[in-house]
Amino acid sequence: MSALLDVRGLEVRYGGIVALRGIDFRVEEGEIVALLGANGAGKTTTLRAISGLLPIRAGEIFFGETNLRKHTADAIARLGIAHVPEGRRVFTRMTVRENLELGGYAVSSRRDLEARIDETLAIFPRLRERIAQRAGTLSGGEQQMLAIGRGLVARPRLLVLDEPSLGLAPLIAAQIFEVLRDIHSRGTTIVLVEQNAHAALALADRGYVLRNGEIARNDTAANLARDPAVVAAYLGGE
Amino acid sequence: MSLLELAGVSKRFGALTAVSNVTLDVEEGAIFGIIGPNGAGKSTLFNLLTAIYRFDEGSISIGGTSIAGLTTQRIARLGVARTFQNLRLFGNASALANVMVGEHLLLHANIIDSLLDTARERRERAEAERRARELLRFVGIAGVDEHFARNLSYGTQRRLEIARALAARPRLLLLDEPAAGLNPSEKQDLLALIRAIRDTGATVLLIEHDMGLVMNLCERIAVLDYGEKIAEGTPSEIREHPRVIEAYLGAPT
Amino acid sequence: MHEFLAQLANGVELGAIYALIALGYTLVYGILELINFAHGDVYTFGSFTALVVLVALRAANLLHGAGLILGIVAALVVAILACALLNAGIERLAYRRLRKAPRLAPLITAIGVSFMLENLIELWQGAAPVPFPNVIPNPELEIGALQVGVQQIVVVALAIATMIALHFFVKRSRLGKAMRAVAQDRDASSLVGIDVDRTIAITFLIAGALAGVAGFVGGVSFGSAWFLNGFGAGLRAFTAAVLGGIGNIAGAMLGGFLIGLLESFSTWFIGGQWSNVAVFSVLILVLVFRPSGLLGESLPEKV
Amino acid sequence: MRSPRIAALAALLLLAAPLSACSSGPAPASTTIGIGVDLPLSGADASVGTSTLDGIKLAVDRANAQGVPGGFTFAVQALDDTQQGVHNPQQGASNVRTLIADDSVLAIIGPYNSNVAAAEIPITNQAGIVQISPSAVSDGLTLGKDAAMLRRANPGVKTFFRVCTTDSRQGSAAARFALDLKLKRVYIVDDNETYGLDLANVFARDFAKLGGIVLGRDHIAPDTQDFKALLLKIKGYKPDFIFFGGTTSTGGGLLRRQMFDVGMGKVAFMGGDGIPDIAEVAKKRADGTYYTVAAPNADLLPAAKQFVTAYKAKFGSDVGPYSANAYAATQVAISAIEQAIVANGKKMPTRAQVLAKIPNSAKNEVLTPIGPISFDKNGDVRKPVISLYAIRNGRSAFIEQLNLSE
Amino acid sequence: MIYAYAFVAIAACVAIERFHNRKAKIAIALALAAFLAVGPRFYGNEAVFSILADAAVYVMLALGLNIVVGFAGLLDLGYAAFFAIGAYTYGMLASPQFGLHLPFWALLFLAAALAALFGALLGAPTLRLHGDYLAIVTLGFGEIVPQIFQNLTKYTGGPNGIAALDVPTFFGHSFGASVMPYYYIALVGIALALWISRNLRESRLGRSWMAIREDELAAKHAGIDVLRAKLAAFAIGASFSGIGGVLFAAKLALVSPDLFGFQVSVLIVSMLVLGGMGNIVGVVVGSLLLTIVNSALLPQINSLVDASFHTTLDLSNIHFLIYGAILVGIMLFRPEGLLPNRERRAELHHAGEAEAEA
Repeated sequence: MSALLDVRGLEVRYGGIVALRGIDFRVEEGEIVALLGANGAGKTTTLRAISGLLPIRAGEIFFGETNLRKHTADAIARLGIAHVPEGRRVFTRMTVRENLELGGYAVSSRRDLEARIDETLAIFPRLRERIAQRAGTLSGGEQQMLAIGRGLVARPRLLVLDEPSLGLAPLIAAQIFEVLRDIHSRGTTIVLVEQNAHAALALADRGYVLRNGEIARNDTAANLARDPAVVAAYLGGE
Repeated sequence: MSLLELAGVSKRFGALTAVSNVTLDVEEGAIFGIIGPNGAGKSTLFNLLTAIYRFDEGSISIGGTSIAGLTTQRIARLGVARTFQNLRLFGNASALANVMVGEHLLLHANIIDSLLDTARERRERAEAERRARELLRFVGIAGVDEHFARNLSYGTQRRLEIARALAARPRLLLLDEPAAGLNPSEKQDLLALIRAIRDTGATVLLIEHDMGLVMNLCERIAVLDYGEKIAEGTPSEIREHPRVIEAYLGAPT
Repeated sequence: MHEFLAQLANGVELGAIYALIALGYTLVYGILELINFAHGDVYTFGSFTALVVLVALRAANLLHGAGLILGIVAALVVAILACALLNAGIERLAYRRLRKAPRLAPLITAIGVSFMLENLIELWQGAAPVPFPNVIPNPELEIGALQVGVQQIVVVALAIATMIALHFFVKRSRLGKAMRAVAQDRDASSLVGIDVDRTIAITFLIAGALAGVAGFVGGVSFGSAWFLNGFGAGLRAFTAAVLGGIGNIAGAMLGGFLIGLLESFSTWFIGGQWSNVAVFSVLILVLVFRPSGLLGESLPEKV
Repeated sequence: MRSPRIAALAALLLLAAPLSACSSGPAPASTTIGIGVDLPLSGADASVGTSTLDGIKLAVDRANAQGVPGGFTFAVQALDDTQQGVHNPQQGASNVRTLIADDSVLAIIGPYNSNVAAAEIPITNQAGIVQISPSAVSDGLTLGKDAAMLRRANPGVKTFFRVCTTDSRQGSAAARFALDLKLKRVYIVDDNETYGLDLANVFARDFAKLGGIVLGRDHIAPDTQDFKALLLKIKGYKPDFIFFGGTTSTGGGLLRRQMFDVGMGKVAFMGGDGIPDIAEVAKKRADGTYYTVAAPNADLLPAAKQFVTAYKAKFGSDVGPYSANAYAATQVAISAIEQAIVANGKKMPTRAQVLAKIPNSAKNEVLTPIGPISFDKNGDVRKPVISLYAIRNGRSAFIEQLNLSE
Repeated sequence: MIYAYAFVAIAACVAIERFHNRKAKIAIALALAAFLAVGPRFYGNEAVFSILADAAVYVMLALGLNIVVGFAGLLDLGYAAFFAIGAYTYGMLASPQFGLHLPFWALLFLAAALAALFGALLGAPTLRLHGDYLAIVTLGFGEIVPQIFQNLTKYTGGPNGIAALDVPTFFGHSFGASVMPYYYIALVGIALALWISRNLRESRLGRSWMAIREDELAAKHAGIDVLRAKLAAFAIGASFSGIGGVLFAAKLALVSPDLFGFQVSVLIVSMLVLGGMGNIVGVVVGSLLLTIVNSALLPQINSLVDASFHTTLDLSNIHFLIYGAILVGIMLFRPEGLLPNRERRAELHHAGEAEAEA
């Protein structure tokens, strides 16, 4: 079985500082994979390198058969990776509809685009109520829904999420995770960076733990959630 | 005796109430923690304390002085220093220079001194530099003095920011998620550092997500949710508090 | 009253030209945060291309009857295309490499490009002002107390039509949305599949096209083209863009018309030599009280 | 970090080294006499500057072709006094110093602008080198206390001459011409620059003195293209004509052109010797323009016709507004140098010897395309003649001329 | 000749920048100072030292603007206004214009004070503006000031300006018509300006500016009175320009409004950016280089090229093209300037990688 995403020896630097020192990981078609780790461990850097926002110093990233190294961020997006960045990064001065339309930027047929937007709005009924509002006026949770929805309009093969529950009230965060489960059940593969390790491991099939730019652990979600060291470091409590 | 008193403080952004009717007393010499979910209004509260935002209702006083209408730099003069959730160092300047900026209020050289490099300017500069090096040692990053702040590792930057805040010899130190992104051993060092800071006489108010650190360090903790204070007490009280578990800590797995 | 209306009409005409140029500044600023000092010279280039086409057509004796309309359209189209390509070329050669350079580097480059363009236009068309053919017949029409020339109506109509077209393009079209998206958040834009480089290039194309329209209507309105025209017009137009709130399309239009009216009325009331002083004094006053311009949004700093 | 810095150093070297080598290299052959020129050759004034320079080149070429006593040849050394595109007194002063530092330069033609001249006169005065301006018209350069102040380094010596007339002569003549033409009510506009403002001032004063009615005055701001606001205002005064102080490129051309846009096409337009080329900008709309020139009727002067023909043949373009003046100024300088060579036994003369040969009376007048030239004690043209021209059917037509007494 | 002097000066500056040994730096600086002071006895003429004196004035201006833009990070596009204020101070108070003949030396101080005052007056209401908005306000101010001088004909001589300004005296000795006194004064001026620039950079005020430039909010939290520090930068920067203006006016013995237009402000900003903003030595190199290009190379380019290559090529009509190409070329290949300061170099190094994981 070939991996949907195959990262080999990925190295990224900021100026003189090594942010990622040779990361290997794989995501199989249909999986949900969680990346865990402290702030600054390299999770976001990994996601940004995958989606082409950061130059790769060494290593390869394969998306199916395609080597992403030669592609720019927009081309990677068009290949079918939707990256929902940290902090949502919705286009605050545009309406919800416009944001969703931009999510389907690569879709040329107007009817197809409308169908996709409808489909996304079905997943997020809240967004339908706010369709003509400017994204900047939405609450944090609604913005997160919009950010994910914007990614979904592209009908990605791989959905990459960076801290989807960040700054959300627990109830809303739970809703988001519910939606992710739903999206996954419709066949989308997901890579997830999440501070709320409880929720992330509850959702994921497998998990990687990053520390100082390296993969420290790699196991099934269930095993990780049971591991006392992981619990101590990332799941809180004494 | 209370160093910091908040009474019925509210802050609204348009329709959103970010801080709602918060009352808080922080004793002189305490280490006081504020926790709560992201977006609960913790950072907004800090921003009200340093006049980045103006509060809409209530009153805030520091050492008995009301800060209503004061500017950020006036509040700094009252002895308030802070760090930021997303580090705000002077990236293109040496670590030493960063700390020396922190000493701004301790120095008296005026424009003329600065223009002409007078004896006072030189004396103060030498003194400031000495103190700055000392502080870098105090926070545990001696030896990085000449490095540019932006080139330092994340943990070092966190400490450098604390050193800069300490340089003003604050009575009240506000730390916004100081442990964010630190590994467990760095967190242990941080814990010791914050205690050492308190032992110099400063009062510490911190926002933190890391429960281990907060529970170990703080004498009292306030919990915010949706801008409201839902609980306040000792660490053990907070740990047991049903609303806190519901809103923030979550049911134990 | 009579003169008031006449001055008003003139101010609107002048403002329409400034607004068109201001839009180019504001589009580019919106997307790159770059004050494109060369933009005024692209406007000049537009005037000259239109002029050259008209002169050639007149020499070939093609400018009468239906040929006149076609000739005017041809001159306009050529000016638009030429300016669009020129502006995009400038971006490609002079600005793209500097996307990540210190902030002032592209500004100085823009100034350098402006000098080069002025000199190249001078080499092409000479250092003396060149008369712009009077192609549009200009009988005066009386509308109530208002006397306006046909030419004036054409200039204002063309400018406003262009602005409306731009408005719909930016608001509705796919590319327009991409432009707005890139202006707001380059990374997020590339994450939804927008080619940022291409979108920036297209923004320069459009800004250039607007300068082309401005060059044409400016030539018609002022009756001549001169290689240094871009400096003064560019300065006023840029002021207009800032006055309206830089990066804001409606603001640029509003600012343009305000500057035009201000120039017209300050000439009337306090004398032509004070018009620049008036324009810039108003600018300073407005910014002191509305630091983000008339329609600009001030976003609170995120801590 | 090392290599880019070295690269920068190398770049500087490359820029500086060859130039420093050549500029300090051997002086040109001693048989060459330099005619120094200081004019605005780039930027806003480039069009007048270059056509003025062409007049100088033509005169020098002709002198060389005719043969110079002592086997010398003349060479033009032209320096540009613009900085960042604007004529600049500081640059002018600097250029004049550079020219003076070159011993082979025996005379300087220029500058174009009066404020540049004000910065240069003290320097040429001190150096004792002949300087002839084709176009600097401000009164204070040669007349009165102001001029004396400019010559304070060397009060006894007058080195500055000009073949153009002064603002005051031209302005008063224009006032008289206007009344001759039965134009009584004037609105005066100027470009708010040295030449234009002074001309407008004198015109306003003398026109009122002679009984004309000055309805109002206005100045225009630099970089202005729209004059309709101003013209709409003027229209309300119903003037017989507009008098413009300035040049075609500082607004004269556009002002005239845009008069038609506001329905003032029938109103006359008048100016000084800054606008003879107005038809090039205003085209047919230039008709109805009157302008003055400080020279006798060119149609009656064979030298003028010859000059125009030769100029067109050499440069393939129309004569610029000050080309003839520049030609005349150069002729005068060359004539003085040639006389000095002869007086010096066909050897290279000194600058003082050249200065002594500058024509100062009817006896040693130099015949030029703008009439016979000799200078009075101030350095202004003796026997000035001011002619009035009108534009008709896009062409200049002589109307009348005024012989001003000394 | 002029190029020889400029070359030596620039080479010395580059050397100072490259050596890390403090003593070596000082030695080179002293050697350069000695060379510039004694050089005129052996080599050069009035024309050369006139241009060098002008260049020195521009170096002073650039050092002043460097305080505003390089140190405090405030983009000022109307700096020439203060230059004009300084020059007109001399023009109006030491000339026949009002019959006032105040001494040159006193006016140096008065002009510095007046320029500083106007700097503060402009700054007070506008320094709250951020980034390019401030740039445009200063640009507007830079447009207004010379036009006011041009329009107030009664007091300023209008477009003609004021000519025949007083010749300064030094203990009763008139400067006469020579440019040498100005050359030496300008050298001393540069030395002072360099000294003050260095003092400021190292001082409490200098650190405040650094903090404001890097992160205004964090600076406020350190107790820095941001508005006051910015006003100080504006005022001090302007006062350099005021002094430069007096020197300029006295040497030229003339002031006129066309000497102080927008193009001059742009020129000085270009000097900074080209040389390497914030870096004192870089600023000196940038301003020397551009002055030489503008005052010597371009005006004389025809005679130079003709003399060296024996052609009669006419290059005067492509001055702007050459000048523009120089600006664009340097920026494309060294966007951080010829001699960037440490900070700037670091910034460039990190450009595009700024968002390190938070």
